Amino acid sequence: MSEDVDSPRDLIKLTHEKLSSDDVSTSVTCPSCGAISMFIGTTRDSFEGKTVIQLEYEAYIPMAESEMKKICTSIRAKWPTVRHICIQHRLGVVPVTEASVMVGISSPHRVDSLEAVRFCIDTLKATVPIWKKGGL
Amino acid sequence: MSEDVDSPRDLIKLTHEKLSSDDVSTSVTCPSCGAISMFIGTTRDSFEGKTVIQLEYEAYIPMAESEMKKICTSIRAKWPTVRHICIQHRLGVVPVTEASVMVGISSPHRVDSLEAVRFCIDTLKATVPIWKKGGL
Amino acid sequence: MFGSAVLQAPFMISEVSVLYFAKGAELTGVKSETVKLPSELTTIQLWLELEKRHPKLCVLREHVVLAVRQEYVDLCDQTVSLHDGDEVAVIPPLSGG
Amino acid sequence: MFGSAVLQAPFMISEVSVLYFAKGAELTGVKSETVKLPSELTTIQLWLELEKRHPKLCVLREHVVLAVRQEYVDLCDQTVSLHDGDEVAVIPPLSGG
Repeated sequence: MSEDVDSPRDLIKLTHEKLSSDDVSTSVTCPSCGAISMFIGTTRDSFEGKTVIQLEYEAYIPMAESEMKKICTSIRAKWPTVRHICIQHRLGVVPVTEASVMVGISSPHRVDSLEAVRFCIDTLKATVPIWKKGGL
Repeated sequence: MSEDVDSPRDLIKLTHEKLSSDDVSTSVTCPSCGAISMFIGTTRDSFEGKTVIQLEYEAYIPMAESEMKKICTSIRAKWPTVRHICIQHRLGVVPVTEASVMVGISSPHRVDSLEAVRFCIDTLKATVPIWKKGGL
Repeated sequence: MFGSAVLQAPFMISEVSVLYFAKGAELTGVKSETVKLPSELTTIQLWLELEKRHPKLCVLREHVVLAVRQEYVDLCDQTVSLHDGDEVAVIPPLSGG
Repeated sequence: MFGSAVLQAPFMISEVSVLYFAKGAELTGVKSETVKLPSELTTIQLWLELEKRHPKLCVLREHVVLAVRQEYVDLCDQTVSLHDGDEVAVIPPLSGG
């Protein structure tokens, strides 16, 4: 495998297409890593007691991408052994049970990617300019 | 969706087939959950400084299954909101970059499934009778 | 050549793009607009200029932050410089993920 | 009818299946065997019976646990009862995952 293929990758995607967990896990797989941790956020059938059929997401796209890149930078500072990071967020309508967000992170050993995934999704929710339609 | 389909599932599998992250994430998806956390353990290209091409796993199958069920029971006691749990371990030869183990757990909110996945893989490594060939 | 002190003089005006998302777009009825604003002002003054154009935005006042050139700024006494073509965004509470 | 005290008398013998995995199977050269063992003994005695059959197993002594009827038992003074057909397994250090 060439050096380029195996050098650390920050893979960021905002898309109106359906997300795929196989795509995410494949994109962060690498020979030197024994661990891939993932988080998938899906549309729930209820929110604050109300029935939900689907959610609709919009983003401030260029800033969302740059905030996602900042998260990658923070992850690499905190967990230097992290190899590849993939963050995908779906935009537009996301029906119940389908994924709005997927995070996949690989590392040689499991603790780093497990901790980094949690940091990633917590930080994404706090800093990336994306909104569910109909909220405040 | 009928009650059966959506009642909590403990899905345990030991298999000689290749594992699929789509299968695992799909098997734990449910309408009342907004979070799926996953861990994938893959064969690394090195171990204690030595090059690795593949690993070979064997299990004490019935006991491995019963220990995995015990992990599910512990998870449900610690994180009562956890919905579905899927634990799969591959047996036989697992080449570099392919998955030996996959864990997927769904919950309404993300903290529970994130914590439960970490507990699950830590406990699996400590208690489930499975071995890499050539170890002590 | 003009030094930066001259460019940022108090009475200069810049023409910037203001972007509205989610509740902000609902309240203003627009997704974006071009606005003439003082080239140097505090972020709270910047917000009040936008509220003046769209009084309904006031319901967001306690919850909003702004982004200037795609970087967050809190509503406070911090001074920002605006240049022609800059992007200002009204950022209601985030709900991605 | 015999009470359980009679069934567990010290000189009774049970015929059990012993399973070996990983390093244990390497050292003994077998994956499983049928062994006659005292029906009641401590787990350390049980281990020493297996070591007597397969002296090479001694390298595992500091690292091994046993499983009796698919439940872990540490090597210690704990007494276990063995019945005909019971499954005993030698469990070297785990390395799954």
